[in-house]
Amino acid sequence: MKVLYFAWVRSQIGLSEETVDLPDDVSTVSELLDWLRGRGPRHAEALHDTSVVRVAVNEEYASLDAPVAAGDEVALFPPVTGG
Amino acid sequence: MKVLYFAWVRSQIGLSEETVDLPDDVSTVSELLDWLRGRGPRHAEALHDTSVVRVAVNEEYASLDAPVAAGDEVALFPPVTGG
Amino acid sequence: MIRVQREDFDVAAETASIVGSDHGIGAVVTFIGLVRDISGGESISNMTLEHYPGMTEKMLERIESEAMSRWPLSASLIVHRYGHLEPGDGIVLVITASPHREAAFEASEFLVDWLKTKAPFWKRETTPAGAKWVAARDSDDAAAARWTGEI
Amino acid sequence: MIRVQREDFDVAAETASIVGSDHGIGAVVTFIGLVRDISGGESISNMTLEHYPGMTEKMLERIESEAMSRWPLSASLIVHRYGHLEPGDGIVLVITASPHREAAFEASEFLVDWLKTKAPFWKRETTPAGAKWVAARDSDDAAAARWTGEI
Repeated sequence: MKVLYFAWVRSQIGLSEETVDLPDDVSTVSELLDWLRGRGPRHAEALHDTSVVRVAVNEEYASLDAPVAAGDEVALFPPVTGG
Repeated sequence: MKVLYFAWVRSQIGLSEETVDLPDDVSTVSELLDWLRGRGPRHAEALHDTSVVRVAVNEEYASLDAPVAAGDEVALFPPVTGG
Repeated sequence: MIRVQREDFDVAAETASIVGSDHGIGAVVTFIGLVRDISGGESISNMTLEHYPGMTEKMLERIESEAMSRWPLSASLIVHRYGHLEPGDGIVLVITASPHREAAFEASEFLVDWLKTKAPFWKRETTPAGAKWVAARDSDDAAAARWTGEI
Repeated sequence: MIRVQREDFDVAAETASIVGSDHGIGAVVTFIGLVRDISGGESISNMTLEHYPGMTEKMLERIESEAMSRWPLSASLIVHRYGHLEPGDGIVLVITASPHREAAFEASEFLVDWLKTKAPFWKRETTPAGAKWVAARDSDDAAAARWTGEI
């Protein structure tokens, strides 16, 4: 799975993207976030408050209970501030 | 008094403006319209339906009961259609 | 700023002049009214826009002042043309600039609604059946009535 | 039509291209978002706009299609920039053209509200105290909530 980070999520984690091998028990966005937080203190810090993290799965906004699978592209980012 | 006509009020009367000497008993817009209708059939026809005639006295919108006096500039025209 | 003119307007130049070097402006809303080639189901080959010189400028200035007092605008511009116009020609240009978009949008709609119902302009359109004066639209009165209070 | 680009946009050229020779268009509303030199009380010397290539284009196309389906638009355009921007620079351009003004105004506000809350762009502003990511505004969410229904 490819995971992308944008804006301050990217700055805090220190990566703009990474490719991860999902364990079998990760099948939702919420479980993915739990698992990513375990990758290190910067991941844990950046992703600790899910109320300020938005999620897109394959370039579509997704909720915490949305399914994720190995071939997906998942992006994590703050609320948008364009326009 | 100078009386100006615009749009179809002007076309129907056949004048864009005229200078008139007001009789003493004409002191409101309504009385002025009555008096103007007496000036001829084209005036009568153009001004017969006051619901579609708008009035400005000295470049300000005015109602039928607004006062008019000898030195005023009065304009009569249809509802506006600009923009 | 307001202008009543026979000539066409240059939207880019007017916008640049309105914004100037004011970097507090975050939103610019521009409304351009154009002559259509169809009106009430009839085809239009050209039109003439008549106005009341003197009263027109007075009304536009007052409408603009009212908009500036109701919304926090950094700048605004109304340019209204008169005379002979053809389909595709610009009739009216309204520009509103503000720190935030809400004010710029609302003031623009307010100005255009008032122009349609209060500014002394009259359209005479040339159709295949001849030339005729355009009737006022009830929907324009309804739109203007959204903005409570006389000016 | 939508475009995501690093370069500045030319409002006059874009407007001319959107209107083209369609003489059924009576109203064109243009929204230009500009970089302000102040934000939340702090002075801004420049900003960087980051985006999510791929998803951005997909979202903009969907938002534009939704606007075209909700209002009788003759044409529309969204141009959104990314990268390094300075005060006074244009960030976003939205043009809506329609036979009548109501549709052009409403569609423009709809598009700008959705851009502010759904398009994956993030602003990083440089202030005297350093660079920082801009926080989302609750008022933008409230504005977008006016347009019922998800897209």
